[in-house]
This record gives sequence, structure tokens and C-alpha cells, in this order.
Amino acid sequence: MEDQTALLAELNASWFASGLEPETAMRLAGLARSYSAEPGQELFREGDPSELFGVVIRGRIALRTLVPERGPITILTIEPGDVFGWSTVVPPYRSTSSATAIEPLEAIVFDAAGIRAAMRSDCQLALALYPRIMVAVSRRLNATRLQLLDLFAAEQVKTW
Amino acid sequence: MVTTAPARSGRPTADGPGFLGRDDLGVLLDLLRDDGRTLIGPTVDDGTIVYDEITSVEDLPHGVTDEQSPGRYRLENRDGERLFGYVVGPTSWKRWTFPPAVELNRGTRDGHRVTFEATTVKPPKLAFLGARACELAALAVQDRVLMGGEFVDPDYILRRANVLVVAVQCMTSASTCFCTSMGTGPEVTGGFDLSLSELDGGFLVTAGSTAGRELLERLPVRAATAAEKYGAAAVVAGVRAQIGDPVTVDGLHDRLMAQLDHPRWAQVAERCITCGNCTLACPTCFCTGITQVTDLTGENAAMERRWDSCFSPGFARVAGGSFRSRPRDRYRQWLTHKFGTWWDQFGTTGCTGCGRCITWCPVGIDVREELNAIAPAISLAPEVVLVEPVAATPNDFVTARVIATKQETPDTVTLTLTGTDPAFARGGTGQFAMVALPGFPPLPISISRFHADGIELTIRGAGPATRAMAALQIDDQVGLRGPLGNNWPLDRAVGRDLVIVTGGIGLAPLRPVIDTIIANRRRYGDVKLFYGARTPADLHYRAELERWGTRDGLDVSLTVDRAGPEWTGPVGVVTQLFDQAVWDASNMIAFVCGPERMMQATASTLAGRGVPASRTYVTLERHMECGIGLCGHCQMGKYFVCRDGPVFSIAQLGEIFGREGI
Amino acid sequence: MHGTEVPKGADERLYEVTELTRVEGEGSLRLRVRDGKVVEASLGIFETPRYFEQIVVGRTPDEVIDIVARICGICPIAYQMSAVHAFEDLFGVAIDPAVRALRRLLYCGEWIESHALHIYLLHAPDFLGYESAIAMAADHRETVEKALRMKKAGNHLIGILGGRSVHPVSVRVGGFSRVPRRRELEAHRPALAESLELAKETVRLTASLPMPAFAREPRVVSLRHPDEYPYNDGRIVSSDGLDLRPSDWGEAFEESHVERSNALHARAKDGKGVYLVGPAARVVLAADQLHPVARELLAETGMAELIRTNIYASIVARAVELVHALAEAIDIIDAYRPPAEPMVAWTSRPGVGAWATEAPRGLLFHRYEVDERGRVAAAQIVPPTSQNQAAIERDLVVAAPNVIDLPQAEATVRLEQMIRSYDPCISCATHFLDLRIEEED
Amino acid sequence: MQHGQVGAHPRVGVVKFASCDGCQLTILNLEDELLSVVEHFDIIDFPEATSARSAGPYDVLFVEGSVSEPAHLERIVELRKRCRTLVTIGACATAGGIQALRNWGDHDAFRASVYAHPEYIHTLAKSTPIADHVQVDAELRGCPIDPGQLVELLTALVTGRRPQLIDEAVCMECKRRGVVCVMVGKGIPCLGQVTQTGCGAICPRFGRGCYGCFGPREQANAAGLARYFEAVGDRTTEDVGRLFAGFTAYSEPFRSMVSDLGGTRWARGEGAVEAAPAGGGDARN
Repeated sequence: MEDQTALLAELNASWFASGLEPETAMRLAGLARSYSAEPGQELFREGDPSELFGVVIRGRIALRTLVPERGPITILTIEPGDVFGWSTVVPPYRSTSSATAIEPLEAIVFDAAGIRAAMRSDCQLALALYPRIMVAVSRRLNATRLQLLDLFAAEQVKTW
Repeated sequence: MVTTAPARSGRPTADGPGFLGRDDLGVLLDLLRDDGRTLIGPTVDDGTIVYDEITSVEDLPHGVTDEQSPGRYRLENRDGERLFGYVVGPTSWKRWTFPPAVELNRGTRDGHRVTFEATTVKPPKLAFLGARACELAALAVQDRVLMGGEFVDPDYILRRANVLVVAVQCMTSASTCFCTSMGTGPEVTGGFDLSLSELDGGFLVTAGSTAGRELLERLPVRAATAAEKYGAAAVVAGVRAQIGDPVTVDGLHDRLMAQLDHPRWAQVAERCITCGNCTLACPTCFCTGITQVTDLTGENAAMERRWDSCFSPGFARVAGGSFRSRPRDRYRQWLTHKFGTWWDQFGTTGCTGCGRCITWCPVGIDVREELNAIAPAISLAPEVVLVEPVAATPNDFVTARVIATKQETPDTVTLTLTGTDPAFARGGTGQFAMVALPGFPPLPISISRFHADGIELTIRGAGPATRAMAALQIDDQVGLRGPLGNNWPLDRAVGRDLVIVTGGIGLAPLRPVIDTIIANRRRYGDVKLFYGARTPADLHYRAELERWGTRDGLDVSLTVDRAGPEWTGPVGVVTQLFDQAVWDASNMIAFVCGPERMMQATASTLAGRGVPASRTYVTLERHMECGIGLCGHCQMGKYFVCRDGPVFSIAQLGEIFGREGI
Repeated sequence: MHGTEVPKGADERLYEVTELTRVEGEGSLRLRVRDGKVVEASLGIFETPRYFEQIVVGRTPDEVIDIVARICGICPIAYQMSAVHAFEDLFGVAIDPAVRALRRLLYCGEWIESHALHIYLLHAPDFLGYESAIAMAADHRETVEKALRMKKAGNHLIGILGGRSVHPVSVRVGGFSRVPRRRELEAHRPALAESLELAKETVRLTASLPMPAFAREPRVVSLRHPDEYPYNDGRIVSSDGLDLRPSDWGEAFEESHVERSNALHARAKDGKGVYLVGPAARVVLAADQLHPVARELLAETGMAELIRTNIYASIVARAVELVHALAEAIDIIDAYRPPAEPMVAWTSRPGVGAWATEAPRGLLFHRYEVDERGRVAAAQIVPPTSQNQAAIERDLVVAAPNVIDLPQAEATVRLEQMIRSYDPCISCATHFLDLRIEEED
Repeated sequence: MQHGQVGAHPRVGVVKFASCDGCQLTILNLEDELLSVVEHFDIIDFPEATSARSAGPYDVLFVEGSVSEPAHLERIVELRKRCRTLVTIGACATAGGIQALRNWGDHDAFRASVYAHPEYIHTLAKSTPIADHVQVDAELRGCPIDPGQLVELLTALVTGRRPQLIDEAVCMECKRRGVVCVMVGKGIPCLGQVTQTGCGAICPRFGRGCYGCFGPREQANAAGLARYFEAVGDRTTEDVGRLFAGFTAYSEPFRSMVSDLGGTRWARGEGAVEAAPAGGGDARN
């Protein structure tokens, strides 16, 4: 049995859950559990049904995508405080990349079916969580755009 | 009506006015020549009145006047023998005080040895004959810009000191004149040695300086009559009435700067050919560029400074592109500088209302119309912003010798230089040096470390000049000017937590900051360094990064944009390292350096994490050539990045930060 | 050297240069000798045509002056001169005498530049056994430096008058867009005077060169003027009595697109066949009008007759003309007073304007039809090289017996040298010459 | 720039396509520098100047002339393979040259107009710049190129710096030299504002308008200038079109100006009188 109080404290300290109404936070903590993984352990795989949604407490996750003939490429790492597995709550509920722990990982994860059901039935919860998920996704999008700009690339210089 | 009988004899008072008979004008010319001066004055050449060398009164235009309108200039015959019955032509006096091309220095490279020898001019003694009120104002503006500030142009000072100015009151105006609006004319009121008002029989002569008084005493003049004085004043009053007041200058700075997004900028860019004629015809425009003049061996090179124009696409170009890539940006730059930010920089207008930019615009664009369309008159007081001073600098290149080289990344090298100018020992964090090899354009390079007897420069070989610098070996020499620019505000960081966010070679200008912090660790709170690079191999100063994070007590976070499996650190943009951070920003200050787009994203993330704009500092890259605010290339709104920066707070920059085409 | 021997049977030899060097433009040489007899002699032209006679259609006379200069980078002034005179003749423009003198001076500049280039950089290496003037400079640096000084003097003179030596910009119908001030020309006088001395040395040097044996009796054609050595003005005369207005070239000559060679040859209508234009022709027909300095030097060489009969000696004629052009340039500068106006006003009128002037390489004829709107409706341009082409091919035949006993490579060089004696300007010729014999079936 | 062998001089070739030879002549016209140039460069192929020939490889290849006939298409690709740095010299190579005016016209009519037997003439329908076919590393503009810019380029090659071929309007040079603007002062149409400088503002210095032989400068507002020409000075659309139809007419945006202003209809002899019978009548249709 999880220690829900400890979980709640951890959650409240995270960016994702900070500032939630107490009842909503309790409801969320009720759906949460501790999760840990060893370095190298794969959390989920690109294209598979997305079942793992949570917040990194300690350690780092690499998001990778498979490029034929180049193997898995790390496109982003997830730092403590950030969420992972947001596709669990966004249709069609399939992972958009593969995730691997690259450091000893401690996280809080939510039961996928449970949170989807809760967000369908509990307007308060949905209203509190969806903006946070949107923020997480939009940050991811902005960071990706900046990466696309390849700002540090060497200028293509011709002979002159 | 003045009916008093005029005094027919006697000398004028010390300053005049005296009356010089028409036939005696030659005496004035002779006196000036006897003083060893070359006379420059109006003369007709190829259907136009230009300023050129003249030898006698015969060379002056006789009985002609000019008809001017936007994009059109013609000479007409005028009744009588008047010598000054026209206004200003295409030439302005800056041709002599600030010539189109000036050799700055000569450099040679002989094996390792590099020498730069400043070129010193012995400017000729000149007399300007026939300067108008708007032109005296223009000389005053250039005096202010080129020798009235902290940094001065020694060439200008020498040339200007050798000029004696004989002014002339205007007796007519062109349709393009608007000195009345700019408050510079038409009355000649000061800034001359002698001034002339042409009347039928001769000239009223007034002295405006000691030299002028001495000349006046030697001229065959008599005291002017009241009728003559009245007549001269009436003529110029008539000119004022003719011109009217086409532009309301009151509050123009603010009105203009509030209209940076006005659709008219794009409309005028449809007509503007961006040829640059207006800027070079303008008597106050001072922008220049440096050209390398080399012999075929490349061993002997001269740097030549030439008139440049903010209308040329390459003017604001840095590696990677131009900051003002669209014609509309360049037109806006010119107009807002001339009528707006010139006030911020020099406390004066940049326009004297001479109308040259209107007449000599080949397609007849009229700045008065553009100003009235973009910034119609409403009254606002202009805000004067004080510019923070920066360190003093020599005006010549000194040579320094490479004593160590270190390959930081495949294309980046850190050079340790010794024998630098002693000023570098007093240099501060964030400053840069203008670095030159003979034959190559000098480049601004951030100082990446200060030593007691030298500096380090970290150089990425991106173009031919930087490649040549990055290829320097031990004992090779290089030319330096500096240290230039302002500092990171480390004094504001004392007792605060400091966040340093940087990417790629952007760590170089921040390395002296880190050096200072480590040397005085207790004066600062938590210091977090967030550093991003393209790949792990592109991280600079890797051994030091390691040391800073362990021994030196900094919180170092690294990230890369792309990495192989051997990299277990963060992957992603540098903002991601702290965009989740829940930290206490109340006492935090941030220093940011990287590509401009990266700095924008960082500033916005920092703002979201609670660091105020007034405590978020960035260092900007612009096209810098002179390094001291005298060549115009790095202008950004009201700032010269080289002189007022390169370090700015986000609050200082306001909405110009990240705006296209500023 | 690209000469190759192609055995075609027991006694057939092919002397071939697939790409002539040290000539202007792209051409080839082909001489086939069977049993001691020449069965084929051709100067092949493979320069790409550029259709100038069509490009000028629809343009104003002043635009045409700019455009036709681009036919040739070495003698653009010749093209500008023939064109401007053709238009002025049609429009009845009377130019100021000072403008006439400046036109002559401009032409002097081109002759100096072109002749110095040809003598030293293109032709002399043949006589002295070098592949180029660059190679020659290793042994004769001073000579090459002197040549460059003369060439520069000519180029600089053109620059003063027209802004730049290649495709100058100032020639306009009615005069010039700008004329120089006296002091601009006077400042250049010392360089011209120095070059005149160098040119005198050049005459002596060229006269001392070993001249390959060669003899033929050519029909020569050039302008001749009663008072001056021919540049822009005079009548078209020949060694056998032709005498025409410079606008009437077409009465005595014509060009045709001959299928055999796919080239437009110029030929005399009187059936007398080939003729020669250029420095040798001018020296033959107008030696008495040479500047005294040049005339005396020509007499001193005693080569007047050789110049007439031996094409290799044209290098001496060119050197004599170099002296003439420099001496005359100095005289014109000394006498120069700027005209009241650089240009006189003119009015277009429809009709046909034609004129011939003396390009460095010989007679250059232009003919324009101008329409009611003042635009060119049709043009004909006959450069010297096209007039000389038949003579070149004839001379290849004449030269054959002299080279047939030489080793193949040497013989080929000798033939190339003979072609270079004409200073052929293939870029000029090409706007109306065809390029590829082998593509004909 | 680095070259194959340490200490060796760059191997230089000079080749031509359709052109007047004036640009390569400009190399020989560097009278003051020529002997110094050959000390810094090995000129291995330059048919106009030397009988010594080489097919490369070249460190630097100067290419004059436009691609104008079928054989040129293969030749330029082949040459590109054999050189490290390819520099186009002059308006033909950089813009297609004056001969590119045929690009608006009927090629067959052009051939027939000059040649009695056009079936033997092999030219491409269009005359095009070298850069339309292969990568070009640097270009010297102008008809002809400017000797000063040529020396600058050679110097840059020797020293390894970027050649200073500044992209600004001819006007800048006029103003620096104190030349009075011919448009403002005399009403003469001038392309200087839209033309890249490098010539030293020759035409305005000689009292006439620039005819654009250095080609359009970056972001040249040719349309704005054309509108002004039409609005001021009593010019027809065709007059304005002909201004742009010069030695660099096929370079954008001059090309669009020529097209937008009616192409080269005038060159097809509309309104022309009948062709004359005499002289070279048989060489025309």
C-alpha cells in the first residue's frame, strides 16, 4: 500500500501538480503510485498504447525515436519536475516516442485507465489537469522548434 | 522706414557688420590664400553648383539660381550679378572634414610578425566659402558626433581644426528647404568665422570668431548702414516666410518611435530604390565601412575607411544574415535614426533641413511627406536617455603575440595572447577586442579571459578571416584594439543568485564572469550555469566545465541538441534545463549569451520563472567595424551596440529586442 | 602545340591545329597536302555566333553604339566608330573639329593597345620560339615590361576619353557624352612620349626578326585620306584602282554564305577574288601619309616591299603604325582645345547609313537602316577578319611549299604563325561565320 | 584558400564560351600587375595568351562567356569537375550577356536573320549564365569586368581572404567621387540605383546614365525604378523596357522588367522598313 501522504507531498512539490485545489490534489494522489526504474530500462515504446503517465522526481528519461539505418536517436531528455507520457491522456493514447531511463529514476505515475476515467467523470479534475498538460505539450513543442533551428550549426561557408 | 543718413566712413565694430564692396570680395579671397588656405566654394560644374576648389571670384557662380524639387535640380539664369543667389547643391562640406575615403593604417605581415602603423594626415588648411545656416548646423552635428563624445575621430579633429568658415546668408529658398522646421536656419547665427550677406552693391560682413575678427580688420570695409542691415535682415526674413514650417519637430522623436509598425514603411519601400544617395548627400550622415587595400602578396595592407550607407543590404550583415534584410527596415532605420534616435545618442537632431535628401533622391521621395504621414504632429516632450560610459580605447591597432593555442572544438580555437595594450589589463568582463590581420577586415571578438599581461580569445573559424585567425600558431602576431564595449554588471550580482545561460561559443564572453566569481566566490550567492551545444564535441572549455562544477562550487548543467548513445546527459534546448525550475527568483540575476533567437527564448523562459527583465542581461551581436560608435554599422534603435553594449538588460532593450529589421 | 600528323596514305599529310592559340576567339587551322599539292586549306571558325545584326534591330543609334562594341573586346572602338559615322552620315550631323580630333585620338589609343598586344603578347613569341609572352618574359623581362608600358599607354588614353579601355562609354552620335579637360590629356603626355621611344625600338626589333620566306602579290584595300593616315575617314581604295566613298563598300564588295565552308566570306564583286586589309594594306596604300617619324623609320627598315609581299612582315607594318599612333596622339594632345559642346544636337531621319573605318586589323564596314521612329531596322557588319579569311586560306596554300620539307610540328607552328600574322579576330568575325564543318552532312 | 600542394602556386585556367574576349583581355590589361600575377599563379591554360595547353585540373578556373550552343552544355559540366574554384568573369558568364536578348525572341528568326543557311548554325535557343548549369564559387561582374576587382579577387586568392566585391549601388560610388547625379541634374535615366557597383561609376562620370552592365544588385528595386521612369520624363513602356534590355538583361529582376514591359517585341522589327537589298542582302532573309 502506497503512502499517499508522502506521494501527495512529492506531487505538490512538482511543477505539474503545484497549486491544485486540495480536493483535486487528493483525488490525483489517489490515482498515483511510486515508480522507479534502472538506467537502461525502457519505460514505453513508440507506437505502443500509452499506459505510463507521470512526473519525474529524480533521474532523467531519454525520449528516443527510431530512425531506420541510424538506430534510436535521443531527441529530448526529461528533467526532474517534468511530465512524461502525456499521450496517455491525449487521444489516440499511443506513445509518440520511446522512453528509457538513463539515470536511476524515481517518478510518480498515474494509473492510465483510472486517470482517463477520472478526467471524463470529474470536471474539476479535468479542468485542473488539461491546462497543465497543454503547458507541458506546448513547452515540448517550443523546445522542439528551437532544436529545429539548429542555432549552433556551423554556417555553410563556400570558398568565400 | 529707416531714414537716417548712413555713416559713410568709419570702421565697423569688432564683430561688424561691415560693408565690403562687391569688387573687394577678391581681397577676402586673397587674405585667405595668404593665410595658406585652399579655398573651397561654390562653382558651376556640368550644370550644377558644386563645392570645389576655387581660385578667384571668377570661379563663383555669377547670376544663377537653382530650381529644386524632389528628384530634380536645374540651374536657371538670374538677373544681376549675385554670387550667392541659390541654396545648397549636391556637395556638402563633409567631403573635406570627413572625406569619402581615409586611410586608417597600414599593416604588414612578415612571417610571424605583424605590424600596424597608424596613418597620420597633415590636412590642408582650408577656407569654406559660402556655408549656409543649415550647413553650419550640419558641421555642428558632425562636431558633436565625431569629436563631442567619449570617443573621437582623430582624423576629423585634425581636418576640422584646419577649416575657416565663411558663411553666407540665404537670399532665396528651394522647394526642398525645411531648415525652419529643424530650427537650423535660414538665419546664420553662429558657428562661423565670418559671415556674408549679399546685397546689390556688396556684402555685409560679420565676424564670429577671433580669426574672423582679425580678417575683418584687414578687409577694406566701412560700417554698414542701418538700411543695409535692415535690407539684409529683410531678405532672410523673406526666406523664412517662403519656406514656412513643413514639419512639426516637437515630439517627433516619440511620435516616430511609436510608429515602428506603420504600414507606410512598406509603402515607401515600394518606391525607395535603397540606393543610398540620401545618406551620402546628407551633410551629417557619418556611417563608414572599412575596406582592405592589399598588394598581390597580401603582405602589405592598408585599411581604408569609406563612406557607407545603412541602405546597402550588407551594411548590417553578420555571419548568418543581415539584421535589416528588408528595404523597409533600412528606410525605417534611416528615418528613425535621423529624426529620432539621433537625439538619444547625441542630444541633437540628425537632420538640419537642408533638403539634399529630397532633391537628390533619384526617385523624388520627400522625407517631409513621409514624416507627416508616419508621425503626424502631436505634442510630446522627447525623452533623453543617458548612455552609460564605456572603457577608454586606443585608436590604433597594437600587436599581440600568440603564446598558446588550444583547440576547443573541431572549428574553434582559444588563443592566448601576450603583449597586448596595457588597457586590456584594466578590461572588464563582457568586453571585446577588434582583432585584425593585415588584409582581412577587423572583427569584434569577445575576450574569453583576462591575464595580467594578456588576454585569451576564443575564435570559431566560420569565414575566411576567422579561419585565418583560428589558424594562428605560437609566435604569430595579430593586431588588437580594445578593450571595447561595456561589462556584464557583476556589481549588480553581488549578494545575488546568478543564472548564466549560454550556448556554443557564447560561453566565451561569460568565461571572465565565471573567472571573477570563482576568484571572489563568497560575494555571490548560488551560481547556476546552463550551457547548451550542438553536440557533445561542441562543448567548449570542457576541462574547465568539469572543474567549475566540482571544485569551484558552481551548479553546472549541460545539454546538447543531438547526441550519440555515449552521451547520458540532457538532450534538448538549454531552456529546457530550467523551464521546470521552481526557484526563488526574487534575488536572482541572469546573464545570457548565445544566438539571438536562443536569447529571446531564454529571456522569455526566465521571465516565466520570475527573473525580471531589468535583471536579465544579454550580449548582442551586430555588425561592428569601428567598435566605438563612430561608423554606424551596429546601430540598434537608439543604441550603438559596440559602444552602448554589447551587454544590455532586456528592460533596456524593450520592444526592439527581437523585432524584425531594427 | 596541337599540331598532329595524320597519315592518310603514303604521301598525304594533314597539318591541323584544333584550337588556335594567341588569337582572339576560337578557330582552327587545317591544311591537307597530298602528293605535294594542297587539297584543302581552311581557317575553321568555331566561335559561337551571337547574332549582333539582329540584336541591334529596334534599338536607337546610341544604343547600337554601345551594343556593337561588344562584338570585340580588343577593338570595341572600331565598332563604335564605324557605327557612329554611319549614323552621322545618314543624319547629316556635322561634328565639331575638336570632336573629330578626339575620335582620332581615341582610335590612336586602340591602335596602340591592340598593336602592342599583338606584336609582343601574341605574335613575337612565334618569331622567338616561345609559347607565350609569359614564357618569353623569363628571358626577356625588360622587353615584355616595355611592351606592357606601351599597351598601358594606349589603354590609359582610351580610359581618359571613354572611361575604360574595354567597351568605353563616351562615344555618342553628335560627339561624346563627355570630353576631357586639357590637363587630363596633358598629364598622360609623358607616358605617350616614353612609349613613342619604345615603339621606335619596336620597329627596329621587329625588322630584325627572322622572316620566313613567303611571296605573293596581294590585292590590298584600305581607306585613304588626302591629308592624314586613315582612321575614321577617307575613301576606300585598292592597289588596283578602286576608289569609293566609305559608305559605298557594298558597291564593290559583297558577302556570301558559302556552303563549302559555311562561312560568310567577303569578296570583291569584280571577280578579282581575294583581297587583304589591315596594317600591311594601309602601309602599302598610305605610307606617304604616315607621321614623319613613322615614315622615316619605315624607310630605315627598307622593308616596305617585303611588307607588301610577305605576310610575316606585317609585324613590321604594325610596329610602324604603333609609332604613328603614338606620334599622332601626342600631336593631337598638344593641339587640343575642348569643343564648345561635347555633343551637337541631331535629328534622326529614316534611311540607310553606312561607313567604313580602319580597325587595327583593317577595314570595318557598317550599314544600318533606320526607320521612321529612329530605330534600326536592319544592320550589316563586315569586320576585317571576314574580308581577310579568303586571303588567309589562299596564303595557307602559298605557304605550303615552304613548309612541306620541315618537320611536321615545326611546319604546323609556321602555318599558325602565318595565320597570326593577320591578327585574326575571330570573335569579330563570328557573328556571321558558321562554326562547324563537321556537322554538315 | 588552400591548394593541393603546400607552397605550390594555384594552377589557373582561363576558358571562354560565347563572348567578345574583353574580360580575358582585361587579365592581359593588368599591365602593372601581370608579371607579378604570373609569379603567384601558374597559368596552365589560357589559349588567348599562350600556346601551352592543359586540361586541368585547375585550382582556379576563370570562365568567360555564356552557355550558348549544345556543346557548351557538356563542356561546362566537365570543366566544373576539373576545378576547385570556378570564377565567372563578365556579363556573359554571370548573366548571359547581350546575346541573351534572343531569349525573348524567336531563335529561328534570329538565325535566319543573319545567316543564309541557318540549318548549319547550331546554337541553343537561349544564352544562359554559367551558374544556370554548374555551381559558381565567385563572380566578377561587368561588361567588361573591372581590372581593380580582378586584382582584388587575385589578391584574395593569394591571401585567402574573402574578395571585397561589395554589393551596393553605383550611386554610392558616384557620391563618393562627387559625381553629380545625372538623373536629378539632367533628367537622364540611369540604372545606377539598381546596379551593382564595381565599375567606378564610369557612365555617370562621363555624363550619361548607367546601363547596368554590372547587373542587378541584391534586392534591386527594379520595379520601383521602372514605375518612376514611366511616371516621370515622358517615356513609353517600351522605352523603359529597353533600358533594362542591356548586357545583363537576363538577370533577375531586370529579366522580369523586360518581360513585364513587353519583352523584346521591338527587336522583331515591328514598324521597321523593308530590308535593304544591297550589300549583304543574301546573308539575311
